[in-house]
Amino acid sequence: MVGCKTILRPGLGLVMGVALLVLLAGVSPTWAQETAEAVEAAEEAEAGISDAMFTVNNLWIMIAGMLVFIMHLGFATLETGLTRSKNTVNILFKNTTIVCIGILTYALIGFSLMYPGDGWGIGGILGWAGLGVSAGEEGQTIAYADGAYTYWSDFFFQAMFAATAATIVSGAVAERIKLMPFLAFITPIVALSYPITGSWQWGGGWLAEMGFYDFAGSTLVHSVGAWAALAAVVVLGPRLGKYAKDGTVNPIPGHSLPMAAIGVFLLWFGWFGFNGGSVLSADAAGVSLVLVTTSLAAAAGGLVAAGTAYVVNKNADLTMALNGILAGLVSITAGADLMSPVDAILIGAIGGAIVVFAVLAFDKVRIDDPVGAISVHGVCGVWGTLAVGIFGAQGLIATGSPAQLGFQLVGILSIMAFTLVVAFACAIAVKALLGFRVDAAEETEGLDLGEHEMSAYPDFQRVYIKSYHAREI
Amino acid sequence: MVGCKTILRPGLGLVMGVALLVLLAGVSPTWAQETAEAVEAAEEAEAGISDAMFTVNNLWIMIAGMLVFIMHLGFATLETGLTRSKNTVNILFKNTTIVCIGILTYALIGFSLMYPGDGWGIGGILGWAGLGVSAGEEGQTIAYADGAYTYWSDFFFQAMFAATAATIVSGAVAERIKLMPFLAFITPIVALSYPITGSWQWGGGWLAEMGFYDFAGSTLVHSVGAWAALAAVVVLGPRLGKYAKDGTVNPIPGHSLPMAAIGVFLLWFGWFGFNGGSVLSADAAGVSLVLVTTSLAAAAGGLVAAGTAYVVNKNADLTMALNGILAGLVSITAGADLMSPVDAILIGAIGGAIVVFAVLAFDKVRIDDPVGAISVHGVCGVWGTLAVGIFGAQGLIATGSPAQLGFQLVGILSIMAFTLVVAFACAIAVKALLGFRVDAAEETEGLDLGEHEMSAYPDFQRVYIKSYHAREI
Amino acid sequence: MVGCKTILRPGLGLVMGVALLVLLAGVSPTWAQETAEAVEAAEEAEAGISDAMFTVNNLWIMIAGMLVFIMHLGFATLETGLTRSKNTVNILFKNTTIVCIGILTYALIGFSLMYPGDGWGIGGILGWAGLGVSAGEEGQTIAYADGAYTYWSDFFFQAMFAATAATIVSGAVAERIKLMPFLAFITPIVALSYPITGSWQWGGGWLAEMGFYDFAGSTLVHSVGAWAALAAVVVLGPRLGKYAKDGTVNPIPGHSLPMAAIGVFLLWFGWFGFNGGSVLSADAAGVSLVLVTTSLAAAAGGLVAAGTAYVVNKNADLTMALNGILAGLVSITAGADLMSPVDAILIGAIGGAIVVFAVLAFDKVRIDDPVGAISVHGVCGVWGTLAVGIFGAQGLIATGSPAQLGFQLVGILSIMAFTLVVAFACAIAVKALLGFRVDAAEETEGLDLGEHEMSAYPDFQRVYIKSYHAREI
Amino acid sequence: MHMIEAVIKPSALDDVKAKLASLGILGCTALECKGFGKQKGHTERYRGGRMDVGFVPKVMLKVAVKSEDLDKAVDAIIESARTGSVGDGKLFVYELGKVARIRTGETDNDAL
Amino acid sequence: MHMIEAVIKPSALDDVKAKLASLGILGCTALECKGFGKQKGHTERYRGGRMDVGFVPKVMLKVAVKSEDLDKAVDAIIESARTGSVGDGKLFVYELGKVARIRTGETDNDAL
Amino acid sequence: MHMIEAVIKPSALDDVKAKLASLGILGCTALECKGFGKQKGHTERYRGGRMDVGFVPKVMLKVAVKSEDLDKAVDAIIESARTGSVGDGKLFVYELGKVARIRTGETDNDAL
Ligand SMILES: Nc1ncnc2c1ncn2[C@@H]1O[C@H](COP(=O)(O)OP(=O)(O)O)[C@@H](O)[C@H]1O
Ligand SMILES: Nc1ncnc2c1ncn2[C@@H]1O[C@H](COP(=O)(O)OP(=O)(O)O)[C@@H](O)[C@H]1O
Ligand SMILES: Nc1ncnc2c1ncn2[C@@H]1O[C@H](COP(=O)(O)OP(=O)(O)O)[C@@H](O)[C@H]1O
Repeated sequence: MVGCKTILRPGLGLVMGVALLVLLAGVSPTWAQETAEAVEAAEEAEAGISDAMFTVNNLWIMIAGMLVFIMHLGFATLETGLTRSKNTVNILFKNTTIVCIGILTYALIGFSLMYPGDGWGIGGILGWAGLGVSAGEEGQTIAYADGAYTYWSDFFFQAMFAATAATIVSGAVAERIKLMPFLAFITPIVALSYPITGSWQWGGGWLAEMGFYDFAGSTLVHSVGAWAALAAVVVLGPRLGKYAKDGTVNPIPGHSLPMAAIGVFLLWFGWFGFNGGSVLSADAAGVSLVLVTTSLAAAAGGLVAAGTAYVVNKNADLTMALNGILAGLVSITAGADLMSPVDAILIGAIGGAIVVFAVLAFDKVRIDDPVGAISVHGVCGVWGTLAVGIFGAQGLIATGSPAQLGFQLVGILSIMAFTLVVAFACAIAVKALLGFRVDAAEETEGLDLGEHEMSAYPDFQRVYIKSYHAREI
Repeated sequence: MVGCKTILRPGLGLVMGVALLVLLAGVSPTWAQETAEAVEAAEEAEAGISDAMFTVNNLWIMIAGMLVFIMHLGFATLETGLTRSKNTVNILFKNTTIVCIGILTYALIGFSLMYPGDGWGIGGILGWAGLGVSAGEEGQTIAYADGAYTYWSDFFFQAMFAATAATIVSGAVAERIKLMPFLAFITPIVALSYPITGSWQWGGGWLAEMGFYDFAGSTLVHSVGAWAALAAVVVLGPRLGKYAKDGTVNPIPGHSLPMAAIGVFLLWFGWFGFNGGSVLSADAAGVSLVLVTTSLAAAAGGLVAAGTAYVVNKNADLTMALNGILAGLVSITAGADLMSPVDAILIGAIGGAIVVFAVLAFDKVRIDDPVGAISVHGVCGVWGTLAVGIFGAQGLIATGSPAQLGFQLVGILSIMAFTLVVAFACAIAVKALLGFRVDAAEETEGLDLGEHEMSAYPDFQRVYIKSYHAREI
Repeated sequence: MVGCKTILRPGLGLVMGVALLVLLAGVSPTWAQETAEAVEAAEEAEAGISDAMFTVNNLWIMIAGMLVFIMHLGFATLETGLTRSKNTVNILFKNTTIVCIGILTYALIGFSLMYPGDGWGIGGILGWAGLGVSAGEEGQTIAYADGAYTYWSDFFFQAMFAATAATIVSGAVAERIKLMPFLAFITPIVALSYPITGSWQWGGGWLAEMGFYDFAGSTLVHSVGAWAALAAVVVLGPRLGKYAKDGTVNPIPGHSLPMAAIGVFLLWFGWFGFNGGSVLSADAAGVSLVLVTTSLAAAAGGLVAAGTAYVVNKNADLTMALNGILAGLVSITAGADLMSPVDAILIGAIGGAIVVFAVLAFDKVRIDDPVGAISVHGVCGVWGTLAVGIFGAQGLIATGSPAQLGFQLVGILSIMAFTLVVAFACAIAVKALLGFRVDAAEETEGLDLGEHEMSAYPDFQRVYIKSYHAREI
Repeated sequence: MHMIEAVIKPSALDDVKAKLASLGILGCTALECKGFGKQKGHTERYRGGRMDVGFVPKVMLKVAVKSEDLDKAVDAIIESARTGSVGDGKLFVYELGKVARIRTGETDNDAL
Repeated sequence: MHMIEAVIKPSALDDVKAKLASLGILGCTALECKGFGKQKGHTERYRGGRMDVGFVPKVMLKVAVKSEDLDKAVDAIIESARTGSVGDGKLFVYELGKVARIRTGETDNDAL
Repeated sequence: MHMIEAVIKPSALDDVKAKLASLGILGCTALECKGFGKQKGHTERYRGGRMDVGFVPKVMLKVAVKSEDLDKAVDAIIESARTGSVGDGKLFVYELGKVARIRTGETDNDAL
């Protein structure tokens, strides 16, 4: 998504050609006038062609933005499905308000921080294009992005990305975080931290200059969300009853697997816009390749994760198959435009295997992530970003040089470090000022009653007589 | 959405230019022929460019129509979620059949009534373009709408709008209206009333001539649905147990807040087509601005409604946040193409605040609207339409003149009056002929059993032991 | 979808024109150079125009592919909703993995088998274009499909179709088939059988040469799924308790009608891409007509099915209205591009009536299809394919000749025969090798526990005290 | 001490509870249940099939009372739960050997 | 009068009811319940975790009968609910101090 | 033989069962129920409205025991279910006239 190659220059020669006619024909006076007309005519043709291309390119960016928007519904349903029914109103409220906050803050300061243009304060590290959004004269014209999209489409597409990092966090901290403190924690992440790290690469900052590559945001979007989630989860601690004193891990099943499945299909659907739109034009070859690599990686991730879970955990675990699809998607995101179908399948498949072990590993170290967000977006985000240094044109295999791999590593670590520092700071500050976690009684009764005084499913008899060993307390 | 500015005229000068060449070069005989070829060539270029633009514009209108279609799923899920599980089959059946009826009647007579072209019977008030739909010779060509879309795309987009007004009613009358009478009531609204009032503005009728402005239908679509709902609700009366004798208001919680949230996200998603498509071309600057204003208004509406509800009702009410998003969307719809980002945020925010108070106010006067449809689509529809007279280029603030505000008021009131008259007439007639409301026993047992002999969730234990004070009976 | 007419040739004359100029002006030496420039200029204009068209066309094919993708979520939710909650994890797991398998196998061999190009082994019957997918030089360019789409878009769109046939089967065999055997059965169907029969028509095989017409796949996609389902269901037998010894048919209600409704709306939405994309370009007139016929047929199907069920079964059965919409969609699919609005309404309406009787008929002969897949996709698929021989330009009514009807019959029967043979062979083989059906105890307890050791809704009290007469055992 | 077990119409629950409260009987336990009796269940239809759902949703209310309160409690329930239409439900009285309040360990009458 | 409380397998409910009906015993009340006993529950797995779900879903059927009908009712239930496999359930008999039909106020045997 | 019917806090179920098991009492039946008593329910709000939800979710545990085990079983339950806070629940003891194991037809003490 970095930079933006020239999209088109049709009919340019047309003008030159006619211009030459003019030159050569200078001899005759009538000729001069005739050719003047011809030049004008040629210019109009050029303009018409560019305008058509501009309209198509811009249409795709707008549609891609809409597809990214629907990912927020995907996250909301996935996270709802993988948590308990007593915390459903809470997670829906969080994810709904986050999207609103994300869009508004991005309009206010995020877009400006992320795309400072030449407004770099600290060169390549921190920039500022001005408060709010406004298209200016050229922002609505073909001139803004060389015929790719308008200023408004640019903002629309980027704004839809912005809240993604936040919705990722929402799932990881679910079922125990207080509502207001959560919003207080997540707002600076979305409004400041995400756009700043984003500017390093997509804003043309130091990572972009160095040669780091992250096509659609395995690191810039997904890991950022995961690292913020990690910090919050560490400060927050695990859900009651998740890790028994005797060291056993008590699974806490989500309350609606159909909801979770809806979420993953919607996320896959939205990802077509997330990755496909990151081509930043409707370039036929470019976008269609990205859609293919994205789909193949998702499919491979889903199958491999299901298989791995079947071998390791001894059951055909739907939630792992679903996480695997997301793992494949996150993994291909950094290099979706560089990979061959075979590369894409490999990257997705490895991502699918990784996510299963990552989920188990985090439980081992008692990092309680109800939806597996840190595994999917963090671990697979790292893998996908590294994969750009291994597979594809710029990868170790093709080039034989580890240079790109090095760049990728620098990008991963710098963004991880920055995000973790900011997120821990926010989490600790919020905890000190407002408190971070609901009390045990509320957690047991559910956050829907505690934080919202509502029930998500008042018509259905809730089950209190749960399994014996895995105690819910 | 009124009128339709010229979309493009590229290469025109190309022809003229070459034409001039011909003139000037008349002297030589060979020249004549040469230039004849050149002219033809130039015309072909022009045609090619126009054709490309036509294809892009038309593609967007088609996609916008698809997005509007998905709003029907949004309404179905929202209304299902905000009502009780014993009435779920009924609301789904209503919303499913309404969409079918809406599309078919719009093909039969609606499109003709709404866009009479020059077939005005009573000038600007009632027109007729003929029974059914047919593209004719030029309907499939660039000539139909000056390169913006084909006759079929036009119908497709408009037909998807048509059923919207009806699905709005469905939610407001939920949980107590008889099935067949409901269909008997709503069909004339969709088939006659909606297109007639629509013709006054979008059909180029008297409101359009007067200077009324309603970009995508805050009044023409949303309020129309709300006024029809209001009439039906008044004739129908409140749900049993909603308003206790002692004057207290008993809330009747919906049975699935995730379903409601899915509905609102899908509506927001569909609204990109609803507003974006109303530009009636893929014009890059125009559509992208509309998507931005639409999103900002929705986000502001959601946040402000959540905040207002928190202050007024003392809880973080998810359903109010969801209603607020819709309020923001309805509010911006009338002027989505005229507003700046700041205007859009203000309009959405005010809409979000309004909806909370409107919901409370209707309960005060014992108008029982289970989903808040009248508040969201009616009250905010009025607000959004008025906002065009206040904000934006044509607004009081910019022009200093209340003229536009006056036009808006005339539009709002005339359409409200017409719709209320028709709707009350239909409601009263249907009530007299078929009866309107199910009996108390059926209402208590649920309409799913009474009207459909089905259960929506046969596998889940329904809760009969409900709260003590808020009695369901 | 067969063949692919020329999409555009703008500016061609422009070149000729200027070329002529060159000829005629050969006399003067300076002229030669001047005109050379002019020719080049003209060629650039032509290229620019073609490129714009190519980008639009390709964009639509990509978006259509995304819409087809969302149909898989539609099938997943529909089938989940129409089955019992104890088998929900199972159906979701099946439908999720099928999509993954379908995409991967299609990349590996399916696309190659279905579009052998000139790689026919057995002329028009079995072909092979080589293992895997690769765009080659021209695959990414305008040259690949005459400006309609890239190789990658082509694959993407077709791959999304591939899994459809499989997801259809999933619903019909639900609630009793073993997991692994199901995957073992369905994989060869998706990977081999579907692409081979597909090649007969869309690959330019013998059916295409004969004159068979199946625009978007009433037969090639939908019936194929239905026939495979039929074979599996026959080998599998009905669900326990569905058909009592005394001959009575015990209905086994699905557990979530909202889920089923979501599925049907998403399928309708996706069908816009399924049919609209099958135009294989963004041709304004072509695609917009298809969207209109598709919508009208769906609406007519839904209403007529609801009405028929009301008359025949004495209740307003939501599931029949939903099946009716699908029936209308399947019915119009074969001739969506050939029909007038009136034809479309008739075809959809007849489909809607057929599906109701088909569902009842299959129960009479004790073919247990929980979701009505064989009725919707098989019976209506046949009807829709025959309808091409009756209505529309090529139909009996217009031409007076039964020729087309004959071709349609040949196509229907040949594909039905081939698919049934393959499917029965696979089913019997799998049954012998792995077993096909879960044991009675597991079926009673539910496949979620038996096959997955999971519950889809652990928080909700499941109902065991079911109706008296219709026993679930 | 006795346990009154009343199977009533769900819609009667609030009135019964209110009535008992007016007698100073504040504690009780309710369960969702399904009743079979004279009152016929309903019919459901699904895709052409027909099911006679034999049961009727009811609420089972259990109230433990001191022996001296038994009669007035029983009368109160019968009175407040009666609509006169079939399906009003039944009331059963058990003798209790022991009652205890878990929180305090108090037993028998002290626990009520 | 006695109350028979039988905890049975859900799949046995229809047969038990039919059998009781054949004896002229048409009224009863059923509740969803969960049983713990010799019959082991099942195992569930979730994201690598393992839960031994101790309980087994059962149906609790309560049938009030006249004393003279007690034995045949008990035998009928045992007979029709028995599959011979572990988990068939248990049956408990309570003595009833009083029975009343709420609709009519009839008591004791008249209420059954 | 006696039937102990304990209405307890859902969160106490596991401890109570464990405690009973330690006494060799392995069988019991649990039901979801709603309690009304000193412990107040919660408040819910919805679109400006306010509901005082009177009931509290509880679990009803039924344990049939031999008479000689009654006291220790009762003590075990009270002990393991007690948190000391209001709402710990109540325990009721019924005398059983008959017990039978459906699978075998064994009766009374042999069935426990
Ligand atoms: N013999 C019985 N044992 C247990 N419960 C019974 C018995 N007879 C009736 N009931 C319960 O009482 C409810 C109402 O009884 P029913 O015969 O339908 O009407 P009515 O109470 O007016 O006689 C039934 O639904 C059932 O739950
Ligand atoms: N002591 C008991 N008290 C209450 N219910 C019991 C008791 N013992 C068993 N049950 C119920 O009986 C059911 C079946 O008992 P179980 O020991 O599993 O098999 P079986 O009935 O064949 O002995 C249990 O699931 C439980 O619901
Ligand atoms: N008289 C009663 N009859 C039946 N159940 C009762 C009775 N009194 C209390 N209960 C049950 O015991 C539960 C706890 O009683 P409560 O008064 O709330 O607290 P505590 O047990 O500490 O006194 C109640 O929720 C209810 O289910």
